[in-house]
Amino acid sequence: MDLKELKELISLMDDAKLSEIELEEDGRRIRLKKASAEPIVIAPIAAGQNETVANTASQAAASEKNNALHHQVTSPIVGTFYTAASPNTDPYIALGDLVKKGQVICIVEAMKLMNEIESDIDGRIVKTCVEDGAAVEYGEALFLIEPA
Amino acid sequence: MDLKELKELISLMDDAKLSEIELEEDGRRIRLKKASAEPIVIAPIAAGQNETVANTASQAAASEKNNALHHQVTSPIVGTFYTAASPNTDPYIALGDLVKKGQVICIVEAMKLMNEIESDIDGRIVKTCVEDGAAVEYGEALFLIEPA
Amino acid sequence: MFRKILIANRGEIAFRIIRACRELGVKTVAIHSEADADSLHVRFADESVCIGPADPAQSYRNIPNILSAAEITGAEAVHPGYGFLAENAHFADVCESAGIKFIGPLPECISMMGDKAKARDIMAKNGVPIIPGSEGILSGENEGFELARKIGYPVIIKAVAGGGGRGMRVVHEETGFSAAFHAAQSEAGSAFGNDGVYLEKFFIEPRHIEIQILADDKGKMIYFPERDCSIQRRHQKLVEESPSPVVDDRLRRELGKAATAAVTASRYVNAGTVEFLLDRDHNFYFIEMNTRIQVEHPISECVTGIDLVKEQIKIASGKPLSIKQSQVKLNGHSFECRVNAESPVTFRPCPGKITAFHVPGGPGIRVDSASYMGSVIPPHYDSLVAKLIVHDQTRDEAIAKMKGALSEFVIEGIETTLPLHKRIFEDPSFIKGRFSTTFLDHFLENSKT
Amino acid sequence: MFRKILIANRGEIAFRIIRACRELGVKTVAIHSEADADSLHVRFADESVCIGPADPAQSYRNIPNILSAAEITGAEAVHPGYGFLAENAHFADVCESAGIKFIGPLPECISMMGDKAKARDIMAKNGVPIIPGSEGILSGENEGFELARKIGYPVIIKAVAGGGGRGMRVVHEETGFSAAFHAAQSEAGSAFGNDGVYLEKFFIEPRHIEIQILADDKGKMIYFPERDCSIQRRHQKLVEESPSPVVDDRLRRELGKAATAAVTASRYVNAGTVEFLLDRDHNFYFIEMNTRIQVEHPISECVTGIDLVKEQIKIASGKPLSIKQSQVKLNGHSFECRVNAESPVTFRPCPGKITAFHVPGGPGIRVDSASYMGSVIPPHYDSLVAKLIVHDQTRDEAIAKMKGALSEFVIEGIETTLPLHKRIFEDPSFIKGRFSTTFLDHFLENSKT
Repeated sequence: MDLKELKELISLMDDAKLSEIELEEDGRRIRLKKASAEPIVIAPIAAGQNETVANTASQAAASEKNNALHHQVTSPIVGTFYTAASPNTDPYIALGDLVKKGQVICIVEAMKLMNEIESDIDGRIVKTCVEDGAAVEYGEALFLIEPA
Repeated sequence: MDLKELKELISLMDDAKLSEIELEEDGRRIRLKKASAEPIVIAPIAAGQNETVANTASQAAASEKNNALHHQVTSPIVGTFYTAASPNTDPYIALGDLVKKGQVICIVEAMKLMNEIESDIDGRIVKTCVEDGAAVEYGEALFLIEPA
Repeated sequence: MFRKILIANRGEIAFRIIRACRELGVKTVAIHSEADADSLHVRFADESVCIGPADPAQSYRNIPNILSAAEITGAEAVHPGYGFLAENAHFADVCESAGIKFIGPLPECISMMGDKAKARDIMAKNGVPIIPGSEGILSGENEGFELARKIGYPVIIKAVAGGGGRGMRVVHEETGFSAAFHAAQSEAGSAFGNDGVYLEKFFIEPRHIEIQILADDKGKMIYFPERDCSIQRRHQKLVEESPSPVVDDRLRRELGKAATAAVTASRYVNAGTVEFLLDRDHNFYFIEMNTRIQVEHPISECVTGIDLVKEQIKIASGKPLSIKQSQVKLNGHSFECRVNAESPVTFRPCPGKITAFHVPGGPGIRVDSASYMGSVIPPHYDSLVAKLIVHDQTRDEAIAKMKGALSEFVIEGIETTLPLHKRIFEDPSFIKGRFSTTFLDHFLENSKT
Repeated sequence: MFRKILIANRGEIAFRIIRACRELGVKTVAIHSEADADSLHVRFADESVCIGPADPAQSYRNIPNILSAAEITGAEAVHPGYGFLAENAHFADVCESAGIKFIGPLPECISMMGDKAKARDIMAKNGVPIIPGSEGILSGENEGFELARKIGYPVIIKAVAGGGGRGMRVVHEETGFSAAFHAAQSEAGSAFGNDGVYLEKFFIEPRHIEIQILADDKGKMIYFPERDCSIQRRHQKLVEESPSPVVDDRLRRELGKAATAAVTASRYVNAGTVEFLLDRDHNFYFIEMNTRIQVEHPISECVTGIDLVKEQIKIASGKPLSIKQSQVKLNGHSFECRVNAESPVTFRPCPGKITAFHVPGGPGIRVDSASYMGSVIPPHYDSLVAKLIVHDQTRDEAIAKMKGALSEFVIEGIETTLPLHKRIFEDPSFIKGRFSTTFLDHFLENSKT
């Protein structure tokens, strides 16, 4: 390895916004690190397992948050999500519907009580994030709404 | 790796705002690190305490290693350092003396045996790193010699 | 046995309960606030449910959301840990109404013990010694004077509406009584708009001694060797040990008898702790009963080999207590240090990210913690980072072990009480076992100078 | 008691000894190679001396440098740990000559036990059962045939110069003896240039059972409940437990009696282990005696509450053994998993830097390790990263505890045997306690398919 090679690596680092490069030739070890990347992953995270529906849902919800164009309506309580007031009635809303702020858009049942969840924005429903009858956590995304 | 190369590396570090460079020639290992990146702190190191003379000496020795201009004569054994063959004789050498490769420059006593330590280089004694009668570890610097 | 338990808590005690469930083959549901999504109790539970934002009032104390979480996950029982809802009779009550077993005593029992005056009354009626004093407000100086003569000096006069030392006077001799009484009364009047005062025996340098008990719902119970929790600051325990350096076998049996009477009187079920003040003459007096598992429970586990949390779950599931009193043997000596994320000098909480975390190990060392390198101590909850527990044959050996373990413990990124623990375990009076509940205040005062 | 001890070892055992010294108030000197300058045993000793380069022959086995280190630091005794110089009689001898106490048995005793034939001889003369077989080389087929008939089939014929299975034959019935004898003899002749063969009883699926002993220099001794170390691969133990799932109280006493006889016969002093083969009919036979502390000593500590390393130091300092046999009580069940830096499949060592390290905690969990996040497992020494030890009331509870602890243990950056341990603790035969020294080979074979 000569200095020229090293300089090339450094310019590579800058171009690619890397904070770290590690090479090893024979055992073929490479390690690149982005400047923005989270520093040092803490291992115990890899060890536990969480298998709930609720959890998977919340992870999905997290990824939805990246979709910054859409407004998220989240569950203010823990409970069971229903699209309609009862099995015999129509769902409050359908995909593509326009909704008004304050309009009831679903039910979350908790402790035998039906809690009406209202939209907190005017807009168009672009996604239902949870299936009818599924358990929802606090803060879990229920709908995505394209603001009017 | 010579001094010129080292200096170039150092200026390279400054220019490229690197906090770390690690090279290894044969196994070809490289490691570069940007200053901004979080250093991986190894904690337990901070916790222990070592209070020996021997240890302090070795830390001092380590810092001497930075003084790359001078050649280091290190102790090949563990024992007690003496500048002279016996309390009644003159020291083998004095500061500023010119020494030849193979010339006895001190004694390290171990297990009641007096081990003559020879210089492994021609040059001028610029520093005695250990006091007469002090304990020395394996690999501990005894003298710094300016190569002839 | 339950198939699934929801743990209505966070941090080390939630993790402790998960470990116990795992060993009993019981599935676990963790609840967590948004601030605790990366916590170990969440990662090691079989399931988890987010129940609210960081604010504990809206998450770990949010009864509807916690019960909903139990319902949607099908949990059959709830373990409340300590703090939060652990001594909330209403929570225990609605759990039972919802058909979910609350792992603890009955709601009535929690209520009763939560009312300190009522608890004191019941204990007195059942032969448990209580702190001598007036029954409620003193009618006047004379009543106080006579009572003080009866129970013996020193006594303390306290404002019924009081707090923070105002309207409070310690009286050491008869000659001082009158002046102190009127001073307390007028101070209480001006400070709280209520000049009612009452009187209690005052103890100089008492110890805080507590007895852990386990009782099943068939009327069987056992008590454990005492814990000495005198090392505390503003009623926050910092170091606990079992046994106490001043309690002998005879006193231990007497304490056990009193604890048994307290349990019988209150029809107590599950794990609980009866707290006593121990005076310099080794008389003891009931203070209160804690109707939950306690932070310092591991030292009792160490000296007896009994797993209190597993026993709690077994009892709640209806199993009879399988341990006899004769099987509760005191074996060795145990200490616990509560390592908090606090300045060891000002005790200001120091939440933040832990950048290095290395726990001590080897024989007789136990660490209960939900922390890890990279974990965050949030500002919303208590500041406990880890409990360091040691167990050895004798008190001296246990002290040596704790000193070594403290020197091995590395926590970086936040300030902790570790340096204070190290200093306490170097203190000659502490090492000799000569201390009282005033120890830490004096210790901190002295170390300032 | 000694004022200062030099620990002639590295890694977890050096750290273990430092912890014991610290609790006894004894100062410690760590020695280390250049590769181990950042090791925990160096950081937690009171002093440290670098004694050579990474190569163990020039450092941890370098007797002159180690003794010089003891001299310049004024250490009064040397603890050899296990491995390196622990069973080197010459080292023990020169230590004594230099006026430094060797913490272990006398050099003569180490020599005697190091000579397997001599050890076997002494045991036989003192009533310790040995594996039935020929005394040295068989004179011919007839001698072998008669002997095999006497001791009973199956038998094994082995080359005296042998190794690696060559010149070795297992014979299950008389009819096969002649052919096997000649095959072994000719194979031995061509493989080793020496056709001498000997004969021993062959055991199908034996267990490796060992008895820990402690003996002082006044003739007092105690033995411990057995350890079952049958889970091994190529004589490398991977999981150990105490007590054995197949040893009952009667057999335990018999094993203890045999171990006592072995200790008395060899005038053994300090901690040692007598290893036995246990056949399917629960007959046991002396294999060898280990004249040092063993890797698996913690499980004996857990089930008895006795600190073996502290006892070693006390005995070496001339103190009489303070524990009576009646005080050695079996309490609960303990397992140890040796977590090695090895591929859990190929067992290829995997030295390197540990990038994440999080140890399990809670009640009944002990971790002995000198590793930490950022530490390096050097390629020069053994691959032990950590010993994970659990202790609980019953074997089933201890298994549940180990499973939980294994799931909590995080080591990243290097491969370890953790995944293999997890699989062993899920295996139905292992869980039932049905295994022998052949278990792991079968287990690994089966898991390939």
